[in-house]
Amino acid sequence: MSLFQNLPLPFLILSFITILCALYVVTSKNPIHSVLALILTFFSISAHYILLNAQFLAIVNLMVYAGAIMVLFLFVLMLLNLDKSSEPVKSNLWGISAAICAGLLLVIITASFQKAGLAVMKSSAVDIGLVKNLGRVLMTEYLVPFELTGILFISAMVGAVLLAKRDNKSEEITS
Amino acid sequence: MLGIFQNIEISHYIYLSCVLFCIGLFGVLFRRNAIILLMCIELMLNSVNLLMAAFTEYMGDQNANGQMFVFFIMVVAAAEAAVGLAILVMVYRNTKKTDVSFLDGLKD
Amino acid sequence: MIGLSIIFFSAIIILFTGIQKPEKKSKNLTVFSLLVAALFSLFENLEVINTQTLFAWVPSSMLDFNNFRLSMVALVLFLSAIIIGLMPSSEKKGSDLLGLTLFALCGGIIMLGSNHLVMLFLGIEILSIPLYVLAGSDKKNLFANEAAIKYFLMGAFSTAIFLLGCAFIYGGTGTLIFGEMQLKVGFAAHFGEFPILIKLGVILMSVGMLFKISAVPFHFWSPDVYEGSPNRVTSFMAIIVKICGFVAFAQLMSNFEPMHSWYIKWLIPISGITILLGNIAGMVQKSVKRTLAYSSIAHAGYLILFLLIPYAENAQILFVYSLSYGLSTSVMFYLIDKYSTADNFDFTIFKGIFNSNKLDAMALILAVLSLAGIPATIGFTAKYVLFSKAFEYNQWAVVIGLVGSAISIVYYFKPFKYAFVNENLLTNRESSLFTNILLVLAMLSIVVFGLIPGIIL
Amino acid sequence: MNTLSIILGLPLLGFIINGIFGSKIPKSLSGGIGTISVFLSFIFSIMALPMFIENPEYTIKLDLFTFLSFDTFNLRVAFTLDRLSLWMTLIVTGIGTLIHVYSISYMKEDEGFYKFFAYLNFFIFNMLLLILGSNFIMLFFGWEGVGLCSYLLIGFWYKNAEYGKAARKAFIMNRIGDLGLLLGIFMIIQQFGTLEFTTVFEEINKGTVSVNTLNAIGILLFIGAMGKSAQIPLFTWLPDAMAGPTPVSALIHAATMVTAGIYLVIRCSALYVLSPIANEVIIWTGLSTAIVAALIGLKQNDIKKVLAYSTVSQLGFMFVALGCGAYTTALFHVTTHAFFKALLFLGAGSVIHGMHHEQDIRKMGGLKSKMPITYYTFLIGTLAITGFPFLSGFFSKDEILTIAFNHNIVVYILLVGSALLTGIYMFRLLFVTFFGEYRNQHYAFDKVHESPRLMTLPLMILAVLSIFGGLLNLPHYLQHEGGILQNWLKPVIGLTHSGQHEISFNTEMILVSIAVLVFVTAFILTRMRYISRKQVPQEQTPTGVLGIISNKFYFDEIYDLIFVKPFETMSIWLQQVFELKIVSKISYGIHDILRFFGGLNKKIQNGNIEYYLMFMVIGVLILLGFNFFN
Repeated sequence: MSLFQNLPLPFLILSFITILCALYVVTSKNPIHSVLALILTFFSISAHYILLNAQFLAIVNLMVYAGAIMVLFLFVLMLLNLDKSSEPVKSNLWGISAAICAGLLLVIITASFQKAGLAVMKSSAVDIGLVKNLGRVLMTEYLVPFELTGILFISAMVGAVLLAKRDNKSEEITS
Repeated sequence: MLGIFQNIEISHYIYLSCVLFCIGLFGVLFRRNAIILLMCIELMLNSVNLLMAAFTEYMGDQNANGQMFVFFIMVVAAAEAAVGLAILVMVYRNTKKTDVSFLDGLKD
Repeated sequence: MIGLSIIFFSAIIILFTGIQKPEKKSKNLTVFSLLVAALFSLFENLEVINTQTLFAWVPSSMLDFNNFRLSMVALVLFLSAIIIGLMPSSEKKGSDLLGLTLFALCGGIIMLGSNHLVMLFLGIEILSIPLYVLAGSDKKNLFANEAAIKYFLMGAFSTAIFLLGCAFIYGGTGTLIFGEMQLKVGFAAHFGEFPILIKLGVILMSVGMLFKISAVPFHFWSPDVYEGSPNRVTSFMAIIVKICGFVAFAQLMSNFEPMHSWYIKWLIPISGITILLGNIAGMVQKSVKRTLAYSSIAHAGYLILFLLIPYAENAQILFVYSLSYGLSTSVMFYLIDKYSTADNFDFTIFKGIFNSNKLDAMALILAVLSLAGIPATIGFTAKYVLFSKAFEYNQWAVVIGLVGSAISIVYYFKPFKYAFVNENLLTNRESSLFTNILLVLAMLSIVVFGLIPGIIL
Repeated sequence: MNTLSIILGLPLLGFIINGIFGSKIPKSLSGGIGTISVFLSFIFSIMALPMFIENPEYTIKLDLFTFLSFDTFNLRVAFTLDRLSLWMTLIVTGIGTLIHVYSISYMKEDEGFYKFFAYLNFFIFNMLLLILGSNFIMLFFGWEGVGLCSYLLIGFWYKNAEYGKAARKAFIMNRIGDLGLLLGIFMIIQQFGTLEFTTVFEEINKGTVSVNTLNAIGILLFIGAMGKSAQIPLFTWLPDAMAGPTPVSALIHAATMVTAGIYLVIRCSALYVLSPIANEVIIWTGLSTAIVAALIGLKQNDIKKVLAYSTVSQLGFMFVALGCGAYTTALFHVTTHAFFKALLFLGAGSVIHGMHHEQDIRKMGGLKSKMPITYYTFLIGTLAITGFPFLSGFFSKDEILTIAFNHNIVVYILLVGSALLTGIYMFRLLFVTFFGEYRNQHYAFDKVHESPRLMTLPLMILAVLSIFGGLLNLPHYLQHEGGILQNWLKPVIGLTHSGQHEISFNTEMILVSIAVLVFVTAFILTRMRYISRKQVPQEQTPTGVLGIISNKFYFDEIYDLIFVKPFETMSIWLQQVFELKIVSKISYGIHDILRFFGGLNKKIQNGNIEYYLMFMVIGVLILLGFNFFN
């Protein structure tokens, strides 16, 4: 296949692992396995970041996604004590149609690129992704969104507490 | 970086990201467990992150706009995950289920 | 900008002073701060006060509140004051819900002022995340739970699609700043064919925005979520999210104006289907709240017609339309909240309203007439200016809009069947004087701007 | 603060206060607010007077905002106070104040007291809107508003079905006229591209518009005036409109509303001067109205109906003057007529009040001794309208007759006949009501009482005005430099008819003598019949020509036959065949189809989020596919 010609092996292997792990995430019956597979996916994506000269991003990705978010997922899974029996299996027809939809989307997007082709500019700068550069940009140009994330976090925090907190008064569940 | 990686074109990263995105999308359509759905959405977000980082690298954007965007996507994903899981816990408490197709009380 | 600051700080104050306490007192503070913020935004707009030195540290490439945006901010703040002021304060819930509402409003304002994709994205999320929580704030109500989870999952999904679009746009134009993006697109327009990355990006980003304003086929969440959420949240979603979402969408699309003839080719069908589906599905509903949800879907269709008009020319009309839609819808939700019971949202809740409460009956009549676009109300003014302007660009879209308006009368006039029945209506509560003043204010605006459109046009 | 906004705003304020808080405040307060708001408006108009006297060209403008704007066509909410509108404003607010004062006492017992005053104030506001508007659209707003208020006021005692019918009749008749006015306005827009008075009249004066167009516009506008000023064939509503409370009749149907048509023609004098055919139409319509209404008036037995037909007849006189181009004279007659007709109506109201709501003159008689003030003021009013020398009516009517003589001898002779009839029916009314013996068995004579001071005071003021009103525009044989009104209006109405100056002093003296002779004849004839022979109007309806007259020439019946019946038949057919068989089938069909699609949507909106997500993805696919295949 011409698509893979001249491609370095590490990239191919890395991409292969990424896609495989991602597929395992969506197909695994056991939610715990899904979470673990997702963490693996994130690791491989971090490796891609390093290939792309985004070294700091790679570390942050590991810390935030693999370290924080996925742990949160695991925690909730264990809290709710979910295992493979908890999810009813869907009919084949549904699976096929879902696959067709996703496949069509992939085909349409890739086909559009095949049709158009892309002008590629190679980067010569290597220090873009270092913390020095990122910090400068974050504290100058992106200062406003950086501060506004405060609003996001405080509302997410308050909201999460509000919803997940167990009320003392036992109320009737209404429907 | 290493010389051999010079051969990788931007289109490869686009394809890779699109494949990851579509896998995530397939998961969203296919699975019924709300937590897995949420994980699939995280996967979709990550594929976008990868694409952003790739564009930054290939355009040589000195301000690293794409990588900045990735930071904010991560921030939002974390907040979203927290709120989403809180909603899930709440629903689970009331229904003992995390199956999305089970909740269909609201309809025409 | 000053409005944003006021709202943010008052949200913090309300959150920390009122947590776990009944929200009665915080409600007055909230409405007051909203009105103050609206006034300040208005002053800022009219250049009575100068805030440029105060906010000099904000790069205009991130947040830029120009005149039109400031007037929209003032409008949104004013409408929020009406929404929150009209709705009763809950006895059980703490005032953290009000705080969250204000945080969401911050997101809306950020969307209105955003000049950068990151900012727009943050705005959308700051608006959405508190709303996911608010939709499910009635924790022991299964419908509210369902609404929250539906809204959350579909919202997060649409966010992912939106972000993919952003990535493509970034790849295609090399920038995230609105003005520069427009330059790049205009540059590309000289070469005839637009890069595929930009086209894909525009479509995917539009999907994300169309989801927020609930246009077909991304509208599925809205009837269900509107029905399940608490009334105040529904009202907020139907008005603020829609207005902010659409204005942000219009500002985003203004960057791709060189591709105008391309994107209206698929936006017109979306608009037409949205109008028809919203109105036809609204016709067969039994619940008032659901009917209003479909009505708001139809209004999303009318809103998309604005994109036919070049951005520079539609600002004022957009303002009038938002004002009209916001006023009428907020009055309708107030009445629904006042007269519905937990398990009854039928049209029969208005039975005998004319006999028992003349003010509310007048409000109902005015709001319904305005939503249906009957002359002498602001709704007519708004629809008239929109349709007459859009007609210059595409006749068929406007014809569909008119057909939709005609269909909509069927369900808008349903309350009239019950309103004049000679029967006494039992309300579950009395309105306070303050609420009634706000109501009269809204009613007056509906009539005055309808009779004398010259004031706002 | 602009004077104009105060003059306009006060009655509106009164309306709003009475409308919103009226039910909560005591009657005296709401009556007071209503009266004082109009009175202050009157005072402010008077205060504006000196500036207008000093400078003939003086105008006050108030330009509020744009009502609507299309490409080059702007509709502004703007008002202008010039000499003509100031004169009208003074009449409206002045007479309006007196009637408000009178109403406080007259409506004392009514439970809708505050509503009545709110309507009255709103009426005054609309009338001012009509007079002060600086373009046709503002005039039209006032015009419609006045129509609406008259509907509300005529049907004020809406519990009586007959009254409600009268109100509806007034409204519908007015609407027919309004259609003409509206068409005229459309034609003006089409022809001139603007509705501002000044611009339109400037264009006309340039002489670029053809005479035919002007005639057409003139006739269309006159149709509007016909409706509002009750001319044949649109006059039958006015007598029926007497169903309203008597002060309403005085205000609406004597002093102000019916003069709207006259005002319109005077305002458009620049147009009418150049359209001869329209003028002829106006003259002959006015003339026939004057005669027919006077004839009908002869045989009426309801005290208010007689006065109503008298109003219609007098309006006919005014239109004859307008048709002859004597705008000043018409306005002069409007003024004096406002004085004595308001006086007569209020006097009639006083009689009705004293007789405890008895309106039939056959059941009255001999009231002179019991109600002296009412009697004397009513007498003055009668003398003024019948043309007793040197009272106000004498001058104004004589001027009209002179102008008619100058225009066409036939018109003159017919008008003199009509004036004779006026004398006869007015004296008949006076004699039957106040002289002779008391004839009502159901209501003891002793119970008849004079009205309270609040009601007699306006009567006395109006009586004084009726006596001296003629001073406002003395004929030139008494005042050589021309009357006050004539000089007053010169800057507003450029081309005034100069007819009076063409005839010699001797001819004029002969005309005056004829007028006096007419008065004397009418007086003697009526006196012989009702005082000397003590005749009383018959109970049974007469036959022959008199029968036709007492049945109002069968106007109502003819209208019923020509318009109402065919429409009824047609509407029944439409309802039963067209509507039920065709229209409803189609509309139900469409409705069913739409409901079917709505039902389909129910299948999609099934509450399951998986389906929703799937549909969303399909939507994205379609959008992307569209892009891919294009």
